[in-house]
Amino acid sequence: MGLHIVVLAKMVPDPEGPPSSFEVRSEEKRVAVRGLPPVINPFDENALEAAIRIKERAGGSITLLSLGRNLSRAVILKAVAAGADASVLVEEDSLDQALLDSRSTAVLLAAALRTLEPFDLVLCGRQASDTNAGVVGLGVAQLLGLPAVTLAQKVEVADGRVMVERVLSDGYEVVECPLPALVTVSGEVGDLRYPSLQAIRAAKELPQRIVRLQDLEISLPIEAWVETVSLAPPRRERSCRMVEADTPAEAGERLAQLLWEDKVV
Amino acid sequence: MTTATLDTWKEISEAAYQDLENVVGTENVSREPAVLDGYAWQPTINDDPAKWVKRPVAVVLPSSTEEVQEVVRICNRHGLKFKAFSTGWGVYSGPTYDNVVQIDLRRMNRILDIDERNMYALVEPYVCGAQLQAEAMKRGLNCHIIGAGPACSPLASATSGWGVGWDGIYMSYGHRNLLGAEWVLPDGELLRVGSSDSGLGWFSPDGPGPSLRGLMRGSTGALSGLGIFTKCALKLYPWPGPSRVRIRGLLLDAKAEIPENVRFHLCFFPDRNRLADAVYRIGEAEIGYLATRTAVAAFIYTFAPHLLRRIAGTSNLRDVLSKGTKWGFVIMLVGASEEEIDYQDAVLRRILADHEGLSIEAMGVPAIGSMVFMNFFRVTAIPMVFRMGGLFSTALDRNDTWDTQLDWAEIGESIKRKWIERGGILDDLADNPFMALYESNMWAHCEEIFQYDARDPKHLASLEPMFIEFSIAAIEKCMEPLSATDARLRKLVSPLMGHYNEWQKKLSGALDANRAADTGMYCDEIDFDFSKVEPELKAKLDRLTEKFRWTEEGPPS
Amino acid sequence: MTEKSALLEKLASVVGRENVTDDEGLLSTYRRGGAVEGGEPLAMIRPGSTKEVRELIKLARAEKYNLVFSSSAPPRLRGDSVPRGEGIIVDMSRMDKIVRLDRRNKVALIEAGVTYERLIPEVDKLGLKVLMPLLPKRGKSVLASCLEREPIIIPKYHWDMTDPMLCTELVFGTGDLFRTGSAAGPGTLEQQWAAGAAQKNPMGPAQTDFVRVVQGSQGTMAAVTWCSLKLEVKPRIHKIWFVPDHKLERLIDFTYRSLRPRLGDEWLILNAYALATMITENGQEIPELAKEQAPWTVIYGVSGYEYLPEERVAYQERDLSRHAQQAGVIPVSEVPGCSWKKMERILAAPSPEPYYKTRPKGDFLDIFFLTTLDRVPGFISVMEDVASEFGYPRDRIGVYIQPIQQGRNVHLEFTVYFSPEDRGKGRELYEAASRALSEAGAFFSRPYGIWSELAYARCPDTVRVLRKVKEMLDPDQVLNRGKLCFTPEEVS
Amino acid sequence: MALSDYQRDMEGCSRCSSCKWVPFNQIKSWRFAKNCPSICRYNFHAYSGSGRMIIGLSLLTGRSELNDNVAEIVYKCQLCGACDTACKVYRDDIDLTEVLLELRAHCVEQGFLMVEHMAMIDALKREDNVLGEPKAKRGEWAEGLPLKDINRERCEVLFHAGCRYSYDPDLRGTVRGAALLLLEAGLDVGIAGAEESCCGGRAYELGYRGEAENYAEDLLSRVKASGARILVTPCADGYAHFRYLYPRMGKELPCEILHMTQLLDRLVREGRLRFREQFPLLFTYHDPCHLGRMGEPYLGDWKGDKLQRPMSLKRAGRKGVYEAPRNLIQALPGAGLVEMERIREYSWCCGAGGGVHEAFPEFSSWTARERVEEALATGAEALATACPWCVRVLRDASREMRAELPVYDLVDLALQAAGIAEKERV
Repeated sequence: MGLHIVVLAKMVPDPEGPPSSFEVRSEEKRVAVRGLPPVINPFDENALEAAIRIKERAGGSITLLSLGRNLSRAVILKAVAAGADASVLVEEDSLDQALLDSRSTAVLLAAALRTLEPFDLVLCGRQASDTNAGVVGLGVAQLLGLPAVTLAQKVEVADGRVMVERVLSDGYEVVECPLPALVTVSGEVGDLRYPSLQAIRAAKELPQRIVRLQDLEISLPIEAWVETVSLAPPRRERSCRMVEADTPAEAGERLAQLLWEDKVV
Repeated sequence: MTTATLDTWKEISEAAYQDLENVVGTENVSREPAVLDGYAWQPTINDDPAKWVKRPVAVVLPSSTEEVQEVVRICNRHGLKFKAFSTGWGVYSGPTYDNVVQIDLRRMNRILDIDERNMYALVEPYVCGAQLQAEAMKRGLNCHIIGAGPACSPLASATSGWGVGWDGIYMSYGHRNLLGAEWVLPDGELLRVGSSDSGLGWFSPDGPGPSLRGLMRGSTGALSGLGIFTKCALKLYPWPGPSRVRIRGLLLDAKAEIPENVRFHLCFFPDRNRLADAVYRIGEAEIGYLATRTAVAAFIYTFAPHLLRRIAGTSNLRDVLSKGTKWGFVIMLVGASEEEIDYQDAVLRRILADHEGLSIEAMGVPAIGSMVFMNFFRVTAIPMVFRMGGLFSTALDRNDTWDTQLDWAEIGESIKRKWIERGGILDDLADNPFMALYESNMWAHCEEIFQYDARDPKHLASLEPMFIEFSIAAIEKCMEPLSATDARLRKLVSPLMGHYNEWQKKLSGALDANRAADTGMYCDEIDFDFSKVEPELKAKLDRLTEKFRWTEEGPPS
Repeated sequence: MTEKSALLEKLASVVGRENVTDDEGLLSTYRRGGAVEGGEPLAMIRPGSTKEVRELIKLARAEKYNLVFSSSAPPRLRGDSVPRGEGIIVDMSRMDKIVRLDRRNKVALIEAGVTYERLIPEVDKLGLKVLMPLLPKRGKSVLASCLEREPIIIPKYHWDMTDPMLCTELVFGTGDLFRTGSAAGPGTLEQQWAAGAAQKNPMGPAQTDFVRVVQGSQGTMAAVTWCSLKLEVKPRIHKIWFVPDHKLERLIDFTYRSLRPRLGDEWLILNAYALATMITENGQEIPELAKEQAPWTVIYGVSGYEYLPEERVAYQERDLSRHAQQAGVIPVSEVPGCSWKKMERILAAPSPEPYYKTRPKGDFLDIFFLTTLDRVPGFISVMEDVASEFGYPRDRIGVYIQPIQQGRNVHLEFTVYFSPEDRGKGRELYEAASRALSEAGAFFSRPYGIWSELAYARCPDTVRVLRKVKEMLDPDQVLNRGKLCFTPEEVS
Repeated sequence: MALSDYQRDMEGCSRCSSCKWVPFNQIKSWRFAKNCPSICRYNFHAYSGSGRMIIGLSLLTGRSELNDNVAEIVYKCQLCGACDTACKVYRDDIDLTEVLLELRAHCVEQGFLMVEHMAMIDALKREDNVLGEPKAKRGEWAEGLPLKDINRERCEVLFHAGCRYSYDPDLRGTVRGAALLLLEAGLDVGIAGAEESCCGGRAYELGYRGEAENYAEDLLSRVKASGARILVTPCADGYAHFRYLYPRMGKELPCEILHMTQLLDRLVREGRLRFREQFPLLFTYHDPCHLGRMGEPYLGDWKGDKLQRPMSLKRAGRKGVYEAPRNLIQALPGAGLVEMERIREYSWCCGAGGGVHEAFPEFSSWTARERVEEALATGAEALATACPWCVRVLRDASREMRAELPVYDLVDLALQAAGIAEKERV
C-alpha cells in the first residue's frame, strides 16, 4: 500500500455569496443562509489540491473526510472527482456544523481518523471560511499525537517525511517533519482543479462510507468548550460629508486629505 | 372521512414493487414518498380538514389495457388494492385504504376512433373533454362536457363518476352517453360491455340480453371500486358551427368570434313560478343547446370576486344583485340552419313573453358575449369556482323533475346562508346553484356550490357539519344525497332505499373475490361522527331514518 | 292429490283459486312463440299485487318452480315467455293500473298489465303521447315492450336503450323487492310525489343500474311490477312524408343527413313488401301493392308543438327538403295505397287484429338485430342470398330499418312470411339466415331462441359475468329457467 | 423569500389540473392540447405544476424528505411558466413559478445539486458565463465592428450580447448582425466586450440566488457607468431577467430595456431600417418563454392576502412581448405567417430553459422535437424565433428529426431583408 492521505473537508455555505444572503439571527445565535449552496471550505479545497499533487508525484491514495449533518452528496462527489479515491462521511442529524465548536469538531474528526488508520498524512485547510477560527487542524493533531505544520503553501512527501513551505507575512519558510503528520494548507497552494462532468459521474462508483456517532469510540455527549454568548451583525454607521471646493482638482486634494485623516488610506 | 394521516402508511413490499416494475418498466412506477403525495393531495370536494387522502404505496403508469390487467393481477396476488385515476379531479380519485396502488392512466390518452356518421368516439381514459371537443368539432360534432370542466376525462365521468353538465339539455348525461366500455374487472379479467365484446364494433352498449352496463354504474359510478375502464365509446352530438372557434385571450379577456347560428340568452323572470313554468315550456319546445339556471349575483361573485368585494359591501347593492337577478336562466341556442336558429329564437322569445321574462341577448354585448360563449360551450368557466378562496364543494341531491331541483336550490341556499353568516364559508350571496336540464328537461339537476378557503380553520371546521346538514335536507326531501359515494352517508341511506348497498356489496363480492378494488367510494360503510353535529339535527336525522327505513315489506307507507 | 292439483293448490295459496288455471286453451299459447317451440306450461297464475309476486317467487324458490312471467296477450312473437321445458306462467295482466299520469312532468306510472291500447287514449286526454314501437300487438304490455327493448319509431326521443322506460319496481329471483331510478327512495311514491318528484330519473339508485340488467333479460333476473314511462307532447301539427327511392344508399345518406340535426319525429325505412304489409289489411293485395311501391321508402313525420307549430314544421320541411335534394331523393305525401294521413293513423296505434305480419301468408318469422345504418346494405344482401338458396323470393322479404339512439344505430328487421303449413321450411330459412347474418356481424342484442346460442358464442367474457349476476339475483333459477346463457347445467 | 413563504400558495392548490393544459379556451386539437413538457415526458403528477407544489408542501410539512430523486424532479422542469399562466387563468393567489423557483433554492441550500448545474455555476464563477468559455474571448464576436467600448466611453444604446450569442459559433453571424442592424439604423451603440458578464438569471433559475445577485449588482453598475438610455439584448433570457428579476431584487436598471425584436420593430416602423429583400417564405413563429409570458415586466409586490391582490399585480404573462416579433415577420417583403396552436402566453417551451438543456439533454431535445412537430403541422416552410437558446435547440431538433424546417433567428431575417448581410458577414 502506498501513501495514504486523508483530507479533512468541511462543508460550508458558499462564502462568495453576497452579504444579503447571510442573515444574522441574534436570538438563535446563528447565521441563516439564503440562496447559497454548500461548498467545500475553500481552504480545504486547497488542501485537497495539495494532496492530489502529492499523489501525482508519489502515488498512494486520498480519502476525503467530512463531518456534519445533511452533507451534500453532490458537493462531496465533485470534490472526490477532482482526484480522491474514497470518501468517509461522519453524518448525524445532531452534527450541525454551524453549532459545533472547534474542540468538539476536533474530537470527532480525531475519532473518525482513528478508524481510517493507517494513514500517513492528514491535510486540512488553514481555517474554515464560515468561522475563520483555524483551530480544528491543530486540535486534531494534538488529539492524535501527530506533529502539525500550519499554513502550507507547498507540501511534498519523500522518504517518510513531509516537507512544507510555510507562508510567512514576509515570505515563507520550509519545515520538515516525519510522517504521519498533519498539515494545514493555505490558499497559496492554488485552487482545486475542476473535474470534468464525466469524472464527476464516474466518481459515483468510488467507495463512500457513512460513519455514525455510535461507530466512533468516543463518549457522548462531547462537551463544548466554546459558548456563543451573543451574535449580532456589525453596526454599520454611515455618515456623509460633502467635499466642497471650487475646482475638481482642489476637491480631489481635499478628499485625499480627509481620507488620510480618517486612516482609510 | 377519517383524517388521513401517515401513521398507518407502509412501504410496498419489494416483491410487489419488482412485479410492478416488470410490467410497466422502472420509469413508470414510483414509490418515492414525495411523488406518492402528488396523489394524496386531493382537496377538492373533500370535507376532511386534512385535505390529504391516504397516500398510495406506489403509483404506476400503465400504457395499455394489458398492463392495467397485469397491475390489477399483481394487486390481487400481493394483497394490495388498486385505485384508478384518469385526470384525477377531486377527492374521488384518491385512495381510501392504506395499501393502495394508484393506477394513473395518464399514458392511455388516445382518441382511438371518431365515427363521424354514427356519431361516437372511442376514447382512452386520459383524453380530456376539451381535446375530444376540439377533434369532434372538426367533424361537425361535439361532446358532452361535464360540470367539473374541460380538464376532466369524459371516460371517467361516463364510466365511473357522475356526468352532469350544462349541455345536458342537448347532450344528455355521462352514463347515458356510453355506447360501450372496456372494463378490467377487479380480478384482472377483461370484459367489454355491449357489442364490442362480440367483436362487432362499439355502437351498442347493451346485450346480448341483460345489459352489463347496469353493473358498472348507476346514477353515479363506482369510482374504481369495481374495476377500471380502459376504453369507452361515447356518443357525440351535432355541432353545426365552425370547426374551430377563433378566440383571442385566455378567459375573462377572451374575444371569441361567435358563430352566426349561435344565440345566447340571459333571461330573467320575476319569480320562481314563472321561471319554473317557462323552463317546462322550453323543454317541451325542444329548443336549446345548453341551459342552466344561474343566480347572476353569485355568478358575478365567482367571476369577479375583487369587483364584488369592493362594491357589494353595501346592503343595497347586495339586495339589487341577489333579488333582481335571482331567477335567471341562461340558454344557448344553436341552429343547424338559419331557419332553425330563427325558429328557436322566436320560440324562446314567445315563452319569455308568456312568462314575463326578459332577455339580454348576451352575444350582442361584446365583452360578455365572447367571454360567456366559451365559458358555456367548453365549460371553461368552471375552474373559476376555485377563485374566491381556492376551494369549493357542492351539495348534491338526486336528480328528478325541474321543480324538485328548484326546491333543492332554495334549500341549499338557506343552509348556505346560515353558514355564511357564521363565517363558515365565503360569502357568494348564498344562492349559487349549478343546474342543468337533461334531454329537453326529461329530468334536471341541481347542486348548490359553496366556496371556501381551506387555509381558514373556521372554514375547515364547517365542512363536515355542512355535509351532514345537506345530506339530511336531501333525505327530508325524499331524495338520495348523491354524495352517497361517501361511506358514511351510504350506511345511512342504503336502508332507506331498498338496502341498495347490500346488492352493491354482493356484486363486489361476485366480481372481486380478493377485495382488490378500493371500495371506499363504492360499497364500504362507516359510521358518521355525530359528535360534530348539532343535537337537533341529529334528532331530525333519526326521525327521518325511522320514517323512511325499508321493512321486509318494502318502503314504509 | 295428483301432482298437478297439488301444484295448483300451492299456487292458489298465494293468489286465490280464481287466479290459477291449467286451462289448456290458455296454456297452449305458451307452447310456441316466434321460432321457439316446445314449452310445457303447467299452469298459469295471475298475481294481483307486488306482494303476491314476491310470495310467488319465495314459493318457487322453496319448491324449485320455474316461473315464466308474461304480461301481454297472445300471439307470442318472440318465445321469451315460452318455458324451456316445464314452467308456470305468471300472467301479469291483472296488474293493469295506470297508477299516475303527470302532465307537467310528462310521465306515466303504469303496472305491467297496461297495454298500448289502454294507455294511448288516457295519455292523449292530457295532450301527451305514448312513445310507440312500430305496430305493436293490440294486447302488448307497454312495460313488457320496454323491458324487451322494442325500438320506438321516433329516434330523437330514443336517447338511451332504456327509453322510454324510466323507474321500475323489481322483485328479484331472490324474492327481494327493489326499486330503481329515483323511485328507489327515500320515501314512498306518494311521499315523493308530495315532494314534487315524478320518478323521472331512470338511473340508479346509487352506483348500480339494476334496471339495465333486468331489461333484455327475458324475465330471467327479476319480475317487474310497474314502471314509470316518459311521455312526450302530442304535436299540434303533425305531418307524415314518404321518400320512395330505388336506391337504399341514397335513403341512408338522406337519413344520416337528417337525423344528425334531429330533424323529423317518426323516422323509419321499409322495403316495398314490408310497407305493403303495413298499409293494407287484405293479404291478397300485398304482392300487387308491393310492386307499386319503390323498392325502399323512408317514412318520416314532422311536427309542430305548443309554440309556433307552423314555423317549426316550416323550418323542418325546408331543412329536410334541402337534405333530400343533396341526397338526390324526393319527399312525397303519398305512396300507392297510402296517403300521409293514413300512415299517420297506422303509426299511432297498435296493429289491428290479426297481427299485421300474418297478413301475407298467415305465419311469419322475424330476424332482427342491431347494427349501424351504413352496414345495413351488407346485411340485406346476406339475407337475400340465403333466401335465394331456399327458393324464397327476394322481393317477399320484409325489411324494416329503425334508427334508434338518435340515429347512432339501427334495429334491422327481416321478416319472412309463409303459410302455417310451410312452417318447417320457414324455420329452416330462418335458422340458416340467422346463422349467416350472425356470421356477417349481426348483433343479436335481444337473443331469443337460437340467437342466444349464436350471440353468446361470440362473447364468453359477457357470459361469464352474466352468470355471476344470475347467481346473485336468481340463485335458485326460478325465473325463466334455461333461457339466454343460463342453461341449468352451465350455471351450476 | 423562502419556500415557507409560499406555503399558502401551495396549500391553495385545488389540484384542478388546469396547470397541465393549454388554457381551455385555446385547446385546438388533441395533439397539441398540453402545455407542460415535464409532465408530458415523465407523467407522474409530481412533474406538473400542481405536483411540484404538492412536493413543496409535503417537504415543508415533513410528510416526506428531500432526496436526490425528489431534487431531480424539481430540476426536470424548464421553468417555462406555462403552468403558471394556465393556473392564473383561474387563480389569483398562487404564484406557481415562484414556488418552482423556491423549490430550487431550497434544493441548493440543502445541497441537493445537479452536478451539471454545479459545473455551470463554477463556470460562471470562473469565466462569467454559464458555458464555461474563456472570459477573455467574450468580446471576440464584435471584432472589427465600429462599436463603442462602454468600459471606456459612454453610449446611447448598450448592447448586451448574452452568453450564448457571445460564444456559440453557429450564432456568431446573428449577433454580429444584430449589432450591424443597430449601426445601420444610425444608433450610438456600445458593448462591454470581454467585460460583459452573464445576467445571472440562469443562476437564479438554478436556485443559486446569491450568485445571481452578484451578477445583477455587477451589471447594474456597468449600465450606470455607460450612461446608456436603452439596453437592448437579443437574448430573451437576459431580457426577462432584466425586466422581471432585477427589479424584483431591487436592482432595476436605470434605462429602457428592449429585446432586439422590439427595437427592430420600432426602427422599421420609424423608417430607420428598411426591408428590401424578398422573403417568399411561409413562417411560423415560436414565442420564447422568456420573451413571451416570462418576459412580462415586474409588476410590483403585494404584501398580504393574495386573494385580495389587485389584478394589475397578477403575473399572467399578458404583458410579454408577442407583437414585435410577429410585426417583424409580417414586415418581411413577401413573407407569410401561420400560427402554431400553442402560442403567446400558452406557447410550448423549446426545452432549453431552467438548466434542463445541461442536466437532462435528452429531455431538452424531446421538448424541442415536440415543438418542431407542431411547427411542421402548420405547413410552414420555416420557423422563426427570437432567443439564442430556442434557436439552438430547435435547430438541433429539426436536424435530428431530418425535418425540412429551417430555424431562423429573427435577427438573421432582418439582416437579410435589410440587405446588409453579405458585405459584413464574418
